Amino acid sequence: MSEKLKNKNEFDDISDSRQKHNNVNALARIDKPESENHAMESLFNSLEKINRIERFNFLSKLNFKQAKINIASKIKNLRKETRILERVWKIVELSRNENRPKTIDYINDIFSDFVELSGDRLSSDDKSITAGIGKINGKTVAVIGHNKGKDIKERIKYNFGSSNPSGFRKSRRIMELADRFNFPIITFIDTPGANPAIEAEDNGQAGAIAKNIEFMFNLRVPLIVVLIGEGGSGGALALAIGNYIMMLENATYSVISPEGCAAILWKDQTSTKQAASMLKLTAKDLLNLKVIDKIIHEPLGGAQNEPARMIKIVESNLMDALSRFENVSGEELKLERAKKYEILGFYEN
Amino acid sequence: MSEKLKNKNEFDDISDSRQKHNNVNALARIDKPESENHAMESLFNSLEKINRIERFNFLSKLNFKQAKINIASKIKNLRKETRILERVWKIVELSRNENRPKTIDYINDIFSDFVELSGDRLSSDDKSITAGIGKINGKTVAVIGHNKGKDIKERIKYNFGSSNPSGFRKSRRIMELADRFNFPIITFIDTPGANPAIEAEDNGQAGAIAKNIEFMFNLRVPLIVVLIGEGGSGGALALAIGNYIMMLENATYSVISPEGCAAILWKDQTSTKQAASMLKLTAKDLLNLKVIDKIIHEPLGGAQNEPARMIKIVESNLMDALSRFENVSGEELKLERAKKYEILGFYEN
Amino acid sequence: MTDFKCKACGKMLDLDVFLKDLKVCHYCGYHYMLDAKTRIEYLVDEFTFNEITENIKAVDFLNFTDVKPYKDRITESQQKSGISEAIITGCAKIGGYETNLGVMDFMFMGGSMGSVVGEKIKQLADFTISNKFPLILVCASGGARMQEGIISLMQMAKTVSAINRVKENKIPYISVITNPTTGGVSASFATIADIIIAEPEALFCFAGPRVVKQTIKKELPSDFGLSERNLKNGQIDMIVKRKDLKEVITRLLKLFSVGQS
Amino acid sequence: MTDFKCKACGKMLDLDVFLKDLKVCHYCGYHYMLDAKTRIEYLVDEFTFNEITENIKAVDFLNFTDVKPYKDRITESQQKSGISEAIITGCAKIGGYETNLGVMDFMFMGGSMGSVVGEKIKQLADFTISNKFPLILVCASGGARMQEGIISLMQMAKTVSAINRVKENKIPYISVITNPTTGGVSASFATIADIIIAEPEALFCFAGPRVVKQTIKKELPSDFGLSERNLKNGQIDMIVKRKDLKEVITRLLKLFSVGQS
Ligand SMILES: [Zn+2]
Ligand SMILES: [Zn+2]
Repeated sequence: MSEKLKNKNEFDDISDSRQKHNNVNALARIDKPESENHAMESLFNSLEKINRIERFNFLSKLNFKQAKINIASKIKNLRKETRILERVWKIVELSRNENRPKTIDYINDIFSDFVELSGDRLSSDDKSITAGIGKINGKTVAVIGHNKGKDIKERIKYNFGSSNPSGFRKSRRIMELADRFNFPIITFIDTPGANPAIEAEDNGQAGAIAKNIEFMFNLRVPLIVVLIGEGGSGGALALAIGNYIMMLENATYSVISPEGCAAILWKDQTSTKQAASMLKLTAKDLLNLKVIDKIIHEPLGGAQNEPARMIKIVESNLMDALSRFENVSGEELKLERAKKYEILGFYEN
Repeated sequence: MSEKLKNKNEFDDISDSRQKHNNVNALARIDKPESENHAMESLFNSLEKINRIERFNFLSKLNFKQAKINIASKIKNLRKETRILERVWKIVELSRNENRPKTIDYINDIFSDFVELSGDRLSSDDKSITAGIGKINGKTVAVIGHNKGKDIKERIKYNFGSSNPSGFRKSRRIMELADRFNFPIITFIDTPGANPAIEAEDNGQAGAIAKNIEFMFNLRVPLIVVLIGEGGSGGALALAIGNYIMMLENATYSVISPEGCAAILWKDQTSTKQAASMLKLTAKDLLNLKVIDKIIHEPLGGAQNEPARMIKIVESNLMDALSRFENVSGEELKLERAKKYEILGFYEN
Repeated sequence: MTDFKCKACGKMLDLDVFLKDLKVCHYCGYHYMLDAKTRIEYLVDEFTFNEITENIKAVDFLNFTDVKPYKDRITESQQKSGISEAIITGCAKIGGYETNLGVMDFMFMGGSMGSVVGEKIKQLADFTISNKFPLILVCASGGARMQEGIISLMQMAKTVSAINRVKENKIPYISVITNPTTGGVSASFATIADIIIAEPEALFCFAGPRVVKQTIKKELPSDFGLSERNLKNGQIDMIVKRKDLKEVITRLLKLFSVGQS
Repeated sequence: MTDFKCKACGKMLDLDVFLKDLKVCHYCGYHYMLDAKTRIEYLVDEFTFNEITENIKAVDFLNFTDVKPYKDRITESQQKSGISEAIITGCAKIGGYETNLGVMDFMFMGGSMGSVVGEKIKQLADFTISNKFPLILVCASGGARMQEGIISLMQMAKTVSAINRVKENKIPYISVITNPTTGGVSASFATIADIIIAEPEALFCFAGPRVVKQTIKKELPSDFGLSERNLKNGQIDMIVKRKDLKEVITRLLKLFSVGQS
């Protein structure tokens, strides 16, 4: 049997191969030069080589000049690329910052009369997701969001925001309730991805995510999504089939974590920043790709610097978003949601 | 904590206190005189006493005559009662007979092109219930039934027909499929009751049964129920909210097993036969109470004597039952089902 | 000053304090059973409860006699409890919100569900559908009433059907689980609620601990079937202490009343 | 006569026998991966498959380059596999019944789902809704195609939405899980089927065994994610050997065609 397992392709692990960040970060910390520095170094070496040859050789000086221009341009591009990599990586780090406001902070400050509802009515209550009903602007809404926690104790309690099938099923149950009572639904996305564990698989992780997605396409109430931190793969998507999708300036949303992507495609943790940049996981990229509808700007330096203000900004954006759908029928909401997602994709025809 | 548990009332256990029959039967085999024999004995003793007094006393002979008539009548009644007890008990035993045709026998012989479908799509596949789709009379139907098995190996595999929440949830899933594709549903009931186990409770046994009942009330396809053996409490009801309910002559259907009832109300296993008689659990009683719609007669001596003929009889009854609903709309089916159950009950007003 | 010993923790309790604490132990927090009338008193706005269907009464239609005739059990229970059946239904205001309310009484034949409980819940459901106010059922039951045989089992179906119609009408339904809620009640109307609230340490299961223990022949975990375990197992929405119950229900009523369009 | 060694059991296999056995090991029953064209050949009635949307092709819209540009990976995969993308879609008869069929090909970039797979499934769903014939998808995939970034994640939503419309139209949808089906495909269209059939020992999970092992830092059970474990865990309807697959699907098509009104 293990023989057979060994035959599995590298792609086995594509899907959701981000791990708990602490592990990955530990790997990333290994002291190798970063690959872009490698490239930069070799360009400088080439330049130096040319200079050395020039000094002893008078032939085809013009050719060397062209080579030097090319190398200089390459250095410039590489510097630009490095700046991009660093900018994207900064966002990845900010999106994971422990001091950013978390789902529970938004819930506590934005929604009055909030009542938390628990349990999948099957066999568990997954603490990695908080769900309930509360009021915003005088109107009752259902609120569902991933929990991450601010310190290690909280993070363990919430399983680092990594949900089990039970969490997705609890969410579906609350969505069903909201749909029946015509409560709009607001979700806060902040997860490294669904929990990669034996028990999670045994309890049907894949099906739990798929059925959430299917269920959200059948909702006749507006679903507003706010990506507040990390939007990790299927675990994020399982709460995020929205009519209107907002994303904080320094949040990310990606099919795979940069660490997982680098491990699979580059087979190399030193390419994590490149992977992050390639994946186009920032709010700006996602707006360009029409995957999100709006970027919510953060206070200077990031949400963690002024949490209270951040929450106020999100609140006012939520009120705006909700008002957009006030007079839209359930049927229209459903059709528009389907259309929104079914047009996504780039291909030749 | 255990202090508190001790304070629970006797009624804690009413609900579903039948146990695996083998246990209870073992208890019942303890060699005490049966209570009706007790009563008979004391009546004969009284009669003997009167006779003795008569022989030595000439006063108020008429009074004695009346007393003797009363006692004779009581003896007659008691004999009749004993006959009833024995007749009912015979049915209880027949309903549990290992050699009666079982759900799987009916499925194999009645339905062509049967495909078994498995799993609750959550975390388990409960073997105590078989579910699938097949054809009868050229029409596709969904079939769901409790398994009991014919020998100890099979019985263990099927957990003695005692289902876990997973079995009820698998059934609900297949019912949902049937409803969507307009397949009538046929259920075969044969269970001592839902599985009384820690894990079953932890996985929401109560809710699983309740939600099945609720779901069946919303079906827009006909649901035909056949009680083929033991119809034990909530575990039976969880598959039995039918538009048409048929019951084999020697099947039983009861809120609690006679053993469980005797243990709780008489606090005494020797009253099991009395409990069985009091509970009105035979097909005849249930037809009188309008809980079932039809009695299916069995071959002489019981279904176990001629299994093949029994199955043929059930098949033709199923075809008749299905034809009753051929031109009934989904809405009507739903309304009639609700009405059928909501009128059940006896009370003063 | 009357003192008595808490049956849960053994500490001495002052009756006045105990009653002021809504029959919850001051020391260990054990929630003692409430009869239906006291529960209503604790839960609803003063003088707002109006009972309905109070005249529906049990009959011994099977001539059921165990060690005692069912007829006698009914009479005794009525005398002992001062109420006519194991549930009181009616309408009431809670925190200013109109509701339809049913409260079970464990003191009446163990809160067992027979024809009367079934019919009263059915009529309360009909009433709810006509007035559209939220439905609240406070559960306390040992299960189906065996003395009504199969008809008691059918009350599970009957009550679920009636409440299914309430749910189809998109009227909120809250169930409150109190100690104990088992058997036929747990496997019918108690578990199909939109919101399930449980009191602390309330037993809430299908098969009672005694049956399970007898069957599996092992000791049960000390929290078997209790609210705390049910919360962890995803079976209930929340555990609410008796002193907070009215406030939480009021909050839910507010949320549901604002939300509906 | 060409022999080769079974990679599962190590026994020597005769190629002719192996092909006659539909690429299943004669000794240990191991089901080898099939490319899409072979799968179609094994599954559909001869000469009945008509491909649709064969011209939809991938573009490198993100300029994604890891150790190799995505552009080059596409070209190489097309050349190596002889097909244009990781799924072939069309209509075909199976056992005489008309169907809409999509078959994934793991040889094409690990059966990964990008914009093209998403669009082809969407158009197959539209096609299905127009002709009302049952939809069958044979899955084989490592998950989402990372080289398309977030857009590959969105294909999970896109395919589920399209198939949701098929289901709303009450058209049967059968998914066939072959080794391996993981990640984004397992968590989208593969698991929302009316009937889920799996080949023996097929890996079918969300997080692949390597990721889980790395995360939990423990050995996995030997049947982790395999069909046999999934059947026990209630995730699939049945395990069907390759040689029986056509017959079982035909039976299901018969049942669904008779049943509909
Ligand atoms: Zn105490
Ligand atoms: Zn082999």
